[in-house]
Amino acid sequence: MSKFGVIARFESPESLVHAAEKVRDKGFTKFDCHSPFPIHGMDDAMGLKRSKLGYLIGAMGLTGALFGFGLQTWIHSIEYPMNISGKPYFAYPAYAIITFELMVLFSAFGAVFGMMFFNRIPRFHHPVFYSEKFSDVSSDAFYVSIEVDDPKYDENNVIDFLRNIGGTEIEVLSDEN
Amino acid sequence: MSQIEKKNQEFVKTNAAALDKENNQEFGYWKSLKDISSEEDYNRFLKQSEHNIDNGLSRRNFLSLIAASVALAGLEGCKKPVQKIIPYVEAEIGTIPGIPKYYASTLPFKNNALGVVIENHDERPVKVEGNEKHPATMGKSNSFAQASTLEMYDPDRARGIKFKGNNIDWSEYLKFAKSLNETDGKGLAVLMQESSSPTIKSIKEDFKKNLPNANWVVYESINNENLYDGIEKAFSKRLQPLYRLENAQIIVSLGSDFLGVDDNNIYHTRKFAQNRDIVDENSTMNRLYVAESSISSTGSSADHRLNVAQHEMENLLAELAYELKVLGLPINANKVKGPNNLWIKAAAKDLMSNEGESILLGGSSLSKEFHQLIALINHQLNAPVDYYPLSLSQVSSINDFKSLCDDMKKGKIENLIILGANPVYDSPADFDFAKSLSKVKNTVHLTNIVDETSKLCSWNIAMNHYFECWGDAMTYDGFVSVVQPQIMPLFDSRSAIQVLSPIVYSKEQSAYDTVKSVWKSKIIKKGNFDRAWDKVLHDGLFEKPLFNSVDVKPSSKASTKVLNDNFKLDNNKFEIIFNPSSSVYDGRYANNGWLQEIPKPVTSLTWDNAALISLKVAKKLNIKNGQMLEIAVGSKTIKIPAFITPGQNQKSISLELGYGRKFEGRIGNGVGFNVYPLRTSNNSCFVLNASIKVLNETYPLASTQDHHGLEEDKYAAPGFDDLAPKEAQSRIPELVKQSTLDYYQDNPDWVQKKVEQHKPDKKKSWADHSMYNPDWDYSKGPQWGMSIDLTSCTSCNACSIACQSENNIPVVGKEQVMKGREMHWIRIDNYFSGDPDNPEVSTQSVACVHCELAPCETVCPVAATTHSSDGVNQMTYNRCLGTRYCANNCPYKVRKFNFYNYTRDLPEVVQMAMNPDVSIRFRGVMEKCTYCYQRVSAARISAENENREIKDGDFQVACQQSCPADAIKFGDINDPNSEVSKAKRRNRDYALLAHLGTAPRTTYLAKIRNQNPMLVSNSYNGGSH
Amino acid sequence: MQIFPRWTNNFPGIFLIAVFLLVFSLSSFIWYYGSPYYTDVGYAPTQPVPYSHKLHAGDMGIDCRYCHVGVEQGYSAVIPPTETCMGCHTYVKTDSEQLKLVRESWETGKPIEWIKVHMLPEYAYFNHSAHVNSGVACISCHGNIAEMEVVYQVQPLSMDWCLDCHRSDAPEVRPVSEVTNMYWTPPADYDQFVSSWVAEHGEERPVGDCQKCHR
Amino acid sequence: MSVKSKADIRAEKLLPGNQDFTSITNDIAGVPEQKKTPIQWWLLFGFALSLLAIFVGSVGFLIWEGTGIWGINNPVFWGWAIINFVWWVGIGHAGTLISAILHLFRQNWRNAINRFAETMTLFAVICALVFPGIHVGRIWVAYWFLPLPNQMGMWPNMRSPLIWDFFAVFTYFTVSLLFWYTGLIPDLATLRDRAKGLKKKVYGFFALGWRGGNRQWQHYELAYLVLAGISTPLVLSVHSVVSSDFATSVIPGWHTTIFPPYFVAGAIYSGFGMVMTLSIIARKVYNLGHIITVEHLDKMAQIMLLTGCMVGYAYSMEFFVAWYSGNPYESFAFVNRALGPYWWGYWAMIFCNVVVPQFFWFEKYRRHIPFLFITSILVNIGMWFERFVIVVITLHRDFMPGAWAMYNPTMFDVAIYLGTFGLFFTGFLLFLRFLPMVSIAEAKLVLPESNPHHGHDHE
Repeated sequence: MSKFGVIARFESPESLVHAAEKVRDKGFTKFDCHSPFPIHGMDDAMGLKRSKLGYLIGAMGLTGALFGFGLQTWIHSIEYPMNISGKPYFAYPAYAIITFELMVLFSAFGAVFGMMFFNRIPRFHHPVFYSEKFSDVSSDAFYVSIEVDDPKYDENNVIDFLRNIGGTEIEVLSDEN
Repeated sequence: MSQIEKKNQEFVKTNAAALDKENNQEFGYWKSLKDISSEEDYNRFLKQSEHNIDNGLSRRNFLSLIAASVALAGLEGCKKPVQKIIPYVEAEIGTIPGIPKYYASTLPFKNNALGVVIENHDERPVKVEGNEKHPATMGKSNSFAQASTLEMYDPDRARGIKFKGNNIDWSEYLKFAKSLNETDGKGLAVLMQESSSPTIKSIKEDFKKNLPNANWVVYESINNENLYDGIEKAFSKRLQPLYRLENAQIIVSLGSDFLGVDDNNIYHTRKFAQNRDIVDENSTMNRLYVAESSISSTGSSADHRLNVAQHEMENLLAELAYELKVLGLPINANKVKGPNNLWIKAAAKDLMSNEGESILLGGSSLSKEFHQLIALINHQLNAPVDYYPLSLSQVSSINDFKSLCDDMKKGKIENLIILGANPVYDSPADFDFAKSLSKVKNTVHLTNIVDETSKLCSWNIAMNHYFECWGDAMTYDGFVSVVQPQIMPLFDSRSAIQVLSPIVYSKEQSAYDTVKSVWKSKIIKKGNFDRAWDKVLHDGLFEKPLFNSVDVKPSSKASTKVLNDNFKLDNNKFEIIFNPSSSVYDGRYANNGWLQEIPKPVTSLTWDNAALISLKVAKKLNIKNGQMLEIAVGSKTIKIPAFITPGQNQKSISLELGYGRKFEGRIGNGVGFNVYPLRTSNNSCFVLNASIKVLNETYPLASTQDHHGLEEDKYAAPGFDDLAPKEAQSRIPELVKQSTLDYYQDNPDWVQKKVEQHKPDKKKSWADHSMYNPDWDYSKGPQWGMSIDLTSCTSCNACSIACQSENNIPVVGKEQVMKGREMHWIRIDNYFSGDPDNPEVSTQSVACVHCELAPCETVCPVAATTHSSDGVNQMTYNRCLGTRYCANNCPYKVRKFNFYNYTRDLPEVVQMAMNPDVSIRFRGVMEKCTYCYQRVSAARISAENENREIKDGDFQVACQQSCPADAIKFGDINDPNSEVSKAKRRNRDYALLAHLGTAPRTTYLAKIRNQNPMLVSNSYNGGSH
Repeated sequence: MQIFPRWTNNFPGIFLIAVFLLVFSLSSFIWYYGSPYYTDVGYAPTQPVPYSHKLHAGDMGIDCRYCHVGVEQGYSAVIPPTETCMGCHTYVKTDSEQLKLVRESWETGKPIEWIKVHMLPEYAYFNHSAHVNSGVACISCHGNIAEMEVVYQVQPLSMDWCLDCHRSDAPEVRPVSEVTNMYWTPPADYDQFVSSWVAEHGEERPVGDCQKCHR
Repeated sequence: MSVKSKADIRAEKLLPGNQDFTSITNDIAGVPEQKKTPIQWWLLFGFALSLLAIFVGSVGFLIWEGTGIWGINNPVFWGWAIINFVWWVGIGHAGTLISAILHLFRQNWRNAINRFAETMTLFAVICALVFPGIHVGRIWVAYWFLPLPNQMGMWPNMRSPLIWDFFAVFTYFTVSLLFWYTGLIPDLATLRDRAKGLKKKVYGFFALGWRGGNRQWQHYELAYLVLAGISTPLVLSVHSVVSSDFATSVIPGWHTTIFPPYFVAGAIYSGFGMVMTLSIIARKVYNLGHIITVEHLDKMAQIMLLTGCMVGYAYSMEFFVAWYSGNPYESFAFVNRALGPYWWGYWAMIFCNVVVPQFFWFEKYRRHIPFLFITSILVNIGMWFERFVIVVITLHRDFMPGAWAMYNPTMFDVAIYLGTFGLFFTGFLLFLRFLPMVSIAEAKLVLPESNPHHGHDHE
């Protein structure tokens, strides 16, 4: 059975943020702060870099736009040119809307599935779910979790450290089976 | 000879007449004659007409097949069903399956002959066109001729021979007929409709010879007897007048609808229009004065229309006669005080100043004295009227008919043979024909459908359609043309000849033999008969007339006195006028869906007749459209819905004959209201002192046009009911550009000026106003276009039905028409303006105008409507998805949608009338005018196959070909010498709604009214906004 | 508490692969089995009379137009009447068992019901004469009939297939004199011929003119 | 400190009573967790189902018989089907708008109603999408709308506004769905953590194993923000595109450049009307007065006042331009709207869309619940008539008087319209029953405690 790490509960968003700062300053990298809602300023507190998601979305949007415009141009100028209302084959102003719509559609896919990809979800099975108390995190609980494979991880020190910075209900979780 | 062999011979001759329309006449019939004449030919002929039925059917189901194959969307569904090919057993000389053949024939109409050419697809006659060589049609046709195709394939037609309702063998009838031959003819009578057939005539002579005491009566409910009597009184000769309108500059019509439903209307319209063909401001045109009590096609095309009650028509003539006194008429005319002085003076002045080129026409519905006077005046005016002997044709005689009825009542008649007529329905009410008929022992009715008369007759014999039998007919001026069969009888029917011959000759003669022998003895007297006969079969008529016009000189001295004080109309009473119906005539076409659904000229009414009343009367008595009226004449009353019509005389109510039939016709049974009960022998045309009662029940009337410009908008916001009419009025000069001749001569370019008004950039053509330069270049190859001359169009509906016949347009029925879902590709708009009592009528036939920058095309999501390289706006039915967006975006609203599968319940026989070159549209599909692209393609391909350019006149589109006024020109607008280019170069040319920049290919020639400066009334000279 | 076992974490991967496979197989399935290449091509019904084009057109070298007389004038090439068969078979193979039906038809006057091989939808108005007279060979659409014991459909005859030729700059054409020749080989200057042909016939080729075929 | 922070004041308006994270969770999650379904729900659901049955029946008959069963004719080729389409799409606008635009502007008050609005959008758009599908003449080839390779070598005509329309509405639906689901993930996690047995598994499946870790929140928030960002132009584009169905035509009364903004305003207007109606019902049935507060309704009423005035401006502008253009066809088209045979339709529109919202100038009416309820319904009636005016009254009299005709709907027009309500409410009620109608996570953000710097306003 492989260990996962330690989790500790905190009282409020405020205390969680402060705890995060301390953990960060202690030099931990493989840790996370769990809360029922996104907490303003937490990224800095944890020292996270900006998300890369934006680039993905941008790329997807561009693809969509190009695809949309390309498709229409190909259909009417190359594949099957037809005289429709005596308009030219390459009636680009008419293509604007579908181009735009496909751009939006693709970037929406980019956003949602990109988010899932970066968050590694769906992930239905996770060690933290072994903890009964942890489930409050989706309602009113605030947790810090420090993982085993953090280079600075030393179980006892970690537990002490967490208790010192005000963590309660500290649990050591491992992936049992 | 056995019956079979005779039929077989008929076939041979039909084949003899096979001809490619253009050339190789020599080859055409000589060869075929030699090569084919054997039993097999006949059998094969039978077979073809059978198995080709299948060919006809399959075409129509195409879209439902798609539906099906999608329905079973499985992969197996994609596998097509097994199809069979059924070839001939023997090659048919000169026949390639799928290439239509054209045979000349004749449509006998009353005592006239309409020469036609019939288009046969695989031995299946599907389309009627006029025969260019024939003097009465000159290649043109009318709605009756066009619709006769559908009549042929009417599933309700009578079948076989019935005796007292039971099927019985033909031989039984032969026995009966021969038994009659034994007698001296006592108690035997033949009753038939008018006819000009020399064959029937000679049979009649033999009949008189062999059965001296027998009785032969001709009766037609709508006839010209008064006209003939009048002429007889005038010239002491019974003659048939023929009006040479092409030579008439001034035409004054007193109650004559010679352009509408009166006899010989094709001829009249054609000749009338010749003098209305205005090339430029220097051309002249004739002037038409019309005095009438209810507005007709003729009245609507008049330059000066006078609204007079029918019973005042004779006063009018008397006054006119007085004005014309100076001519030295053999008349003692004294001045009559009338309200219409100015009109009369003007007309009289014109008549006299154009002596030799002016003509006076009288409605057939008026008295013999009236016609006598007219004949004398015309003679004095030296008017272009030719008179021809009537002796060879058989015309209706009310007296003969009356005495027949009396004899029948007295039981003097034992055997009555009725050929075609339907007297129980349409004979004068006072004769009570049904009752007299019951007194007759044996009654034989030769009929095309089991009708009111058949039901009371012991023998019912199915009558041939003219597509099915041999016969002949003669024009007024003596040209005899032949009726030749296109197809074997579908319903085991017989021709009049076959019915009469056993009685007259006590043996059955084939129609073919009889006709041929008569021609041999009476018509083609000189030269090689066989050769001449074959030419007749080829041309459709014999080139030499039977007789020439006869000179006339006044025999009597007429008096206008007899005219004056005949009629008195009490207050609050009305005169009732009986008009033949432009749709069903006297009722004979009641079961013809095409004719029932065609909007009537002026009223746009379909599927019904109504009591036409004037706006003023409607206001006074507070009558709404469709409100039931009870019309009482003496003891007789009928109920009929009212229809408010501008131009209707306040003293008169017009009723259309031919409706309210009770017979075994699914289409026409019980449609409309029977007005014959009011019609008696002595006032068969109009009757005075009818009283009307307004009932408070209403009846739904299906009119295809809501807005003619004069009626109020009854659903509008309170107090604004004149908004829509005003707007409609203000648009008329915009849509139907029109002016008087004088104005046009002073401002020849007024039309062009108006067209320019709306152009953003005067220098550019409309097509150049596109947002960006199109990739399209219409300067190469043939570019199709159309021009419609509003000056000569008389809104006769021929084009609309020709289109229906050529393009398989479905009949949708009254309910659908009321919903506004009629399918006619050609819509004829009628607009009224000016005085409601005597409005100016502007008619305009609108079909798809084939815009070069078509609004409909760009909005179709699936590219089902696109533009062809030859400039046609094309509707691809099998790609159509049915979003109806194109129709919404069509400024002309000429696209028609199949809201239901209108052809679903079409009987198989009717499907035989369908043109195999055009798809039958399934439900959910948009359709519209295609410029008859099937004809374009056929012409183009044959041109390509012959490695030549397609040239003007290679083909005509259906509407153009039928148009008796020749108002429609179609062709290649890139060819500067084509008819259409010439028309479009005229300075009257304008495009409908040009300001939208749709650049239509169909353009119109502005309407010019040749009005007499003495009484100019035209409200638009150059029009408003 | 834990709801799902660990393996469920592979779900996303499994799901993606499944979706990909499904979409791919489905589309390729429809693409192939739905297309005329599968539904129509190769359709070779057995005819009431076992007529061999190989024998007549191939070995004996009878010209197509001897029987199919309409091909140069009408939209239909025309299936020959029994008369045409009897023209020879009154003298040749007069007692052949296979020709029984033909003789019957001739005697009774009852037509032979052949089964249609090349079926176009009824809303497609194909015209043989237009093609034959401008140098489109029989073989281009019907394949090498001269070597078919039983005639079968060679080309898909789908609209797209029509357009392939109508849209191409090098359509399959040849001198009109050679249209019925099944073994014609293009001459050296074929390219010039084609280009001149296109220059001449360019306008007659309905690419966007829907109603030239559908009306 | 003596003075309350802004956050506190706002919080007390939007979340009265002493709320904390736990209570919010319990209140909102409590609804779908109810053991016993409230009787009102069953009543409404039964009603909705019966309407749905009508819908299925009449659409079946439509497909069997053809569009002839409707009142459409020549010249009025589009009738109720298109009216309803535009109407439903319009209603579908509020959802995404509330979520997206107000999210971008950080309007926290939206958090109480956005879930609601988004859901309403989804079902409204589904109802809308039904009509383009069924109104075509040959429904079995409706797939020709899609650019799919086929053996005909045929493609859609990309110049046609209907195709734009199809792409726009389809995109709008997809994006709204994604947006809605993304917002739902944390709440599903909440329900998962509170549920038992099978429910737990189901919620768990859809929660995708959400753990609420900030490393997840980081990407999540960005994704959500971007979705909001792209949805904003999208929502504005959709009705502009719908309006182009009319605006790109040549028919007087349709051929108008004002249509796009005017349609969008109208859409938002009717959308808010519908949200108002629904939320008033929901807060009554589930007594959530303390979460969907009068303050929310007031704010919505203000937006309705704004959009209502914009619409009114558009109406008057149309008339002005029609007169000013000097184009007789154009002028008559509008005169005919107001005074022609369908004048009642026009004035009904004016009353509901322009007169009624004027009451919202006064706070008294903005906070008077029954009044709001009636008004919100009137507004949507008015908006339906607006589309009636545009589609029917314009078409029935265009250029050629010879082709003018009247239009009368049939019972099937009515049945199918009512039927879509069945479709709509069935879906919506199921949502109310099984999903949190207010975003739990976001509702908490309204609490001052949610802000880690809470109480340090000077910072």
